[in-house]
Amino acid sequence: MLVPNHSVRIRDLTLTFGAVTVLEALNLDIHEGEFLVLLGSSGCGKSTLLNCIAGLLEPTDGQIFIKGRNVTWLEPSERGIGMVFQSYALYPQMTVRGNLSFGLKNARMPQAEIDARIAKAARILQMESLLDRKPAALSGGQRQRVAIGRALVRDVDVFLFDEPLSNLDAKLRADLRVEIKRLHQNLDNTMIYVTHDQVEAMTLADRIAIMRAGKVLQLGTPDEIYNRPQNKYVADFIGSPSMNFLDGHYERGTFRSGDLSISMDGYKLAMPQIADRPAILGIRPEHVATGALVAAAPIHGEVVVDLVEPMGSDTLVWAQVAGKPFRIRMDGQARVAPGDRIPIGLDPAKASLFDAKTEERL
Amino acid sequence: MADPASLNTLAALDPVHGRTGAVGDMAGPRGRRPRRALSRGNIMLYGILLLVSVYYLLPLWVMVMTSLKGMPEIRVGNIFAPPMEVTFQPWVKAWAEACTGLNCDGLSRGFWNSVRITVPSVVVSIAVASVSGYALARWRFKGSEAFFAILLIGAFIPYQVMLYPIVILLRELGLYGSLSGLVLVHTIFGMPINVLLFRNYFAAMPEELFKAARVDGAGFWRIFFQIMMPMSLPIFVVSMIIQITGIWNDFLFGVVFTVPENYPMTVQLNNIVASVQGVKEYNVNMAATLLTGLVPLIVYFASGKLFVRGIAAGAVKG
Amino acid sequence: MRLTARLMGASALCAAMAATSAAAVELEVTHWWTSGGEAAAVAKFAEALNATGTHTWVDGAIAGGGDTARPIMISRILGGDPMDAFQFNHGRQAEELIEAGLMLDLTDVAEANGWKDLVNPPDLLDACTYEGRIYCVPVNIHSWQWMWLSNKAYEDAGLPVPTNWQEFMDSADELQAAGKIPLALGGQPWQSAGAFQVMATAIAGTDAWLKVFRDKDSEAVMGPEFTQVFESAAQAREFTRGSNVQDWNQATNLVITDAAGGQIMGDWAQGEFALAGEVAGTDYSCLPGLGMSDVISTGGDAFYFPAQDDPEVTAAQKELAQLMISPEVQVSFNAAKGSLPVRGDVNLEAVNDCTRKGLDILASGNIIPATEQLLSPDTAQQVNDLMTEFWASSDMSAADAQQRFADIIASAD
Amino acid sequence: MAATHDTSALAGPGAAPARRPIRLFRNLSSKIAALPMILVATVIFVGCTLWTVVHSFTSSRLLPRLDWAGLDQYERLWSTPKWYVSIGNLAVFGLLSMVFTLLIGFVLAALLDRKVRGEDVFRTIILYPFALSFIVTGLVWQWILNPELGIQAVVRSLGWTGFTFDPLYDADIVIYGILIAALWQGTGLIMCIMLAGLRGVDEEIWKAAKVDGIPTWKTYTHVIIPMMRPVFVTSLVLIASSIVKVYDLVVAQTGGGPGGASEVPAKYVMDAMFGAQNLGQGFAASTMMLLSVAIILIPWAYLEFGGKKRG
Repeated sequence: MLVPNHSVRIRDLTLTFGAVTVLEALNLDIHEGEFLVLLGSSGCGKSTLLNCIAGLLEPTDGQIFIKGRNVTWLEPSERGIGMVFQSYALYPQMTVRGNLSFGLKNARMPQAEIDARIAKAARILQMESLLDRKPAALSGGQRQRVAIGRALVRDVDVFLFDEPLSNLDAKLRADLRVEIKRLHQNLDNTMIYVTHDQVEAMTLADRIAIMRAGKVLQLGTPDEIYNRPQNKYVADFIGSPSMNFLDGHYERGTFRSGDLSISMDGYKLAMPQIADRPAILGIRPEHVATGALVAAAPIHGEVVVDLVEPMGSDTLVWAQVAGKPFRIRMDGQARVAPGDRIPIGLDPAKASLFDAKTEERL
Repeated sequence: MADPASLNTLAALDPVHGRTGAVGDMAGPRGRRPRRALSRGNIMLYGILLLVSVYYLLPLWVMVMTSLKGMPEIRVGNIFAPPMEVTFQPWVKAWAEACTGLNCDGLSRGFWNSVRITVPSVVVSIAVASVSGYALARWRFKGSEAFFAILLIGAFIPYQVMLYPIVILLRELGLYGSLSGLVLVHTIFGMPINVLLFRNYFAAMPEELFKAARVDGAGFWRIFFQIMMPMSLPIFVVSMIIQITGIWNDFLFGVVFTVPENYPMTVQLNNIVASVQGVKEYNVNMAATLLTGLVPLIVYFASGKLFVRGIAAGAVKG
Repeated sequence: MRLTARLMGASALCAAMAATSAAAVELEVTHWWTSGGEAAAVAKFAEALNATGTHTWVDGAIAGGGDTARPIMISRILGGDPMDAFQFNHGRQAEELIEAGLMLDLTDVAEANGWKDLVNPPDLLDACTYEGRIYCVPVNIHSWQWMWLSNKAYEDAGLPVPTNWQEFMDSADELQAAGKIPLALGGQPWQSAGAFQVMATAIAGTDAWLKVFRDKDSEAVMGPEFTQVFESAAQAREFTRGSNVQDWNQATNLVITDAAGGQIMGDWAQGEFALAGEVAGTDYSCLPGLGMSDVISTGGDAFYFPAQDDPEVTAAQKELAQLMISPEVQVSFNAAKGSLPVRGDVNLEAVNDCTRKGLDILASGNIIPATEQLLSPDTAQQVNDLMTEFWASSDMSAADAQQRFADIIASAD
Repeated sequence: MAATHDTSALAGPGAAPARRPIRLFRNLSSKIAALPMILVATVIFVGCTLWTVVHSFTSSRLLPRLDWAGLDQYERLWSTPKWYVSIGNLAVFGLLSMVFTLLIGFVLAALLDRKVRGEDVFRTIILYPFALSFIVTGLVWQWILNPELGIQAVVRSLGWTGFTFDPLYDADIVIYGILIAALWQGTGLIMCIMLAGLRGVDEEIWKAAKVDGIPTWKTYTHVIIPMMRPVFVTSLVLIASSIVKVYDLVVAQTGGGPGGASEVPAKYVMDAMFGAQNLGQGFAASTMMLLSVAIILIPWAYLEFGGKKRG
């Protein structure tokens, strides 16, 4: 019972170094043609997972399947994967052409075929003129393009990216990000992309796997991750500025924090029936209605502005709610000053409610 | 080369730089500013370096000067004075005439033997050490580090202690008395330091490069030969220098593991230097010493900056 | 040749070479005789062997003395690729090699040529004999009990040349005042130990000496005779100050160049005098037994022949052994070496003053064994260590040294 | 996403190994390549060491033999004055040579790192003695320090007749005479390593220190040296291994004299093995040397290589 629409399957993958567990019984299914981003802060195991998929690290336990084939103990080159590294990892003593052909030569491909593939990759990546240069003579962006080309020529099933844009400056990063996205659209290969940058994750991914301490906390589309974070960590991790959290209590459809009380009508509970319990309410700064939109929101209130951070496209306003800092994202043109009292509106449907103890979504 | 008089111009030419100057200069304002041509710090700096150079050059000076003097002048004159009458006779004698026992053909008979011993020993020992260092740095397996630790501790064993067991071992292997046996011995004793250097060097090379090559389907050997080696010239130079020096200067193994017609140059050197025929012929001794040291010295001078670069990568990171 | 042949890895070639050389064998001989007189002496052996027309002498000289050469010899033998002959002090050093069956049995050569009858004194051959078989050929007799004096040095100081140890000590102060080093002594440990035991034979007498060195009687060490030896040595060591040399022949050279008054050294020192063109009696004087007792020890050098597989090599080895002890070679070799021949039947008309004195004492039978026949190398080394420390520094008192010497003798094996 | 844990079914027929390969054959090329090193480490270093230790309990004389003698050799060793002199000398020589080699090596490197004109020349001058053997080094310095030929004679001939400098013939200071030669030969390499280490220090560190107004020397002692820990470790290993083995230099320079005042353990071992023909004694002495090296090194090696297992 081969499952053709699954490109990469990871089963109970565990990796330990001595007493340290880096990956813990991890399961993950990646669809054919999917762009999956592994997102997490450093040390969460995302690069380790990628290295395991690539075959550069040997798991302590568990198995990996690519296109239905158990590749757990195969050499990297036998897995049908291509990989792009943060530091480009171009062979300094070889020309661009040499870099591109190295893997093909190792696979004993006929020279004519190699030439054809290089020509094709060079065309796709618009680097025909660079083929006879050494990496030292290339700019950072060009180098990364060569690195992608190296995966491209091998005509692989799965592309692996290990923080490929981290070494580039902001402008170049944005350009190359678009290029990678376009590449994916054109090629339709499965791509697994490791990053700690949530913008890259949100913009590129079909689905995002948020990792922490060797586990996948949530796997979902960017929309799901953003709107329905499975737990407080994911909620906090995604979004900038990050989500506001209010500590309080959930009692029969109402969230209470101090003298604040918010009716949760319209909030879709993860489980139909839950008992009263301590809870945390999360509200994204951009989901707080201000100005003309307040009227449309189910819940209304008023806050005093502490601090204003104008950012051009929008304005971040700091206030206090239930005795804690509370961020509100307003329109860039909004004119507020510290001390102003402004009306706000909340929509429980856009909020997130977490169990205070488990920090899981309620 | 840098005599005090020229320091003035040298210092003026020196580009202004954040890291130059003595303690007093540190309080100065940031950024570029003209530097005093002959600062107190510079005089001290070059003064110390010149003094140090004297200490290091003194023995060489003594060796060269003495080797150019005749014995009568050595007996009366002081050893630091240049020769009043330059003679190359001691060099000729050391190279072609000095006797050891019955053989009066000086160092010349040992020179080619030394070459024949040194070349394969250096090649084999570096080949083995580089591959081992590469395996230790990039392809660790269970216990590999333990073996390496043992190897390092082995560097502390005086090798004369291991002479007899190794002799017995080589006898059992049937290699005793052959050139391959001697090469093997040099490979063994060159291993700790060279494996350490290569291991550190390869470990300091970018790991992603290695990973990329693996994804590209290159295995252990292909990565070594096509990716690692072309990038490792400095460390190969360092290792080569250390091995050439050690093997060229070796006396004990050269004499224990060969027969007289294949004795290396150091055996003749020992015989010239240690066998005193009444009066010690210091001039011949010094000429012989210099002649024997010439090969490693030339390798040093020729390798120049590569040595520091190689050391930088081989010894500093780890 | 051997090495290169192996390099090619062609055993066939080896065989071919052996075949063409037929009876002609290259004999590799290792020794540490590299100083002037010694090298000249070795050359006599080589010439004699090469003169046979069939065999060739391959010289394996290793300078630096026995300590440098010995590990090389033992390694070669242990490694199964021994040289064909090597120099060793006979006596107790080689016993183990014989026991292990690594040495060639020379008994048949010795019997065929009547070594037993011609080697004089006979204990030289005894030292080569192990369980009734003969394993080495003694080549010379060396005696330690000599003092060499520079006539010119004493002349320079306006002093008469001493005729015995007592006179030497009495005039040493004046000699020193004249800017000479009274007693030349090199820094190598065995020289200090040798000088001491020579003084012991002269001052303590043969009986006390034998009690200590032969019978290992530590009480004799503490006796009055040896107390006197130690006290005299303590005085003598002050007269060695200024002889900043290491090697024995450098110390001898101080006497030859008249920078030093005298040196206690074995008769091999005479080879250096001869090489420098000095004449016994006119340029230098010699005092056997330090002029106090006419006793000399009969140590010497011997050659051993490691057992080889090739019968042709074995034959050549035996030929060389017989050659070394043949009358002509004995004369020429010992003349160059400054030592005495091991056979009593050779004509020694041409010898000089000092050698004549030695021969006379030898003929009178007034001889003692050499220390290396009595002490194991291990004990000898301990004595060397003690003596070098004692002679080098005024810090160690005669009594302390005597006590430590007694301890060493008590534990000697 | 219903995870079917039926993994074996996922692997198609004829697909690559579903079973974990045998442990021994994984990473096989590496193991084969490392085989010479493994053999050297085990057979030569461990094997020969064991051989030595075993024979130290025998009364082997000229040839290694298994005549058991219990602890005799050790009792003898520890009642021999020369052994005490030897280890005392090694302690003094070792400590001084370690301190001075590091100090001189570092200071010279720091001086050369100050953008010195002609750095190549100075560096070559300081490094070249490393190309010469200890025997040559000992010989030359024996000569320069010889009171009749060398420095003392020259200074005296200049009129300072009372000048005395004869370290090789004065038992109290002879070890310093050897130190002078050892430093001459060995500091060059350490200087090079230190220089390489200094070159590895980020320029920004210097800028930061300068901005903070930290004096140069303080930047070295408080910032740079702590950053160069690996450099110092490598240097220490190199220096220490040559100190323990010091033998040729002493033989060439003093032969252990005057009066055995410059004896060192390695020479004690050689003298016992080849001079006294008492192999057992030599092996006992070298076992003691190995033991002390092991006591110092094994904890270090454990910390250095045992702790971090990340591959």
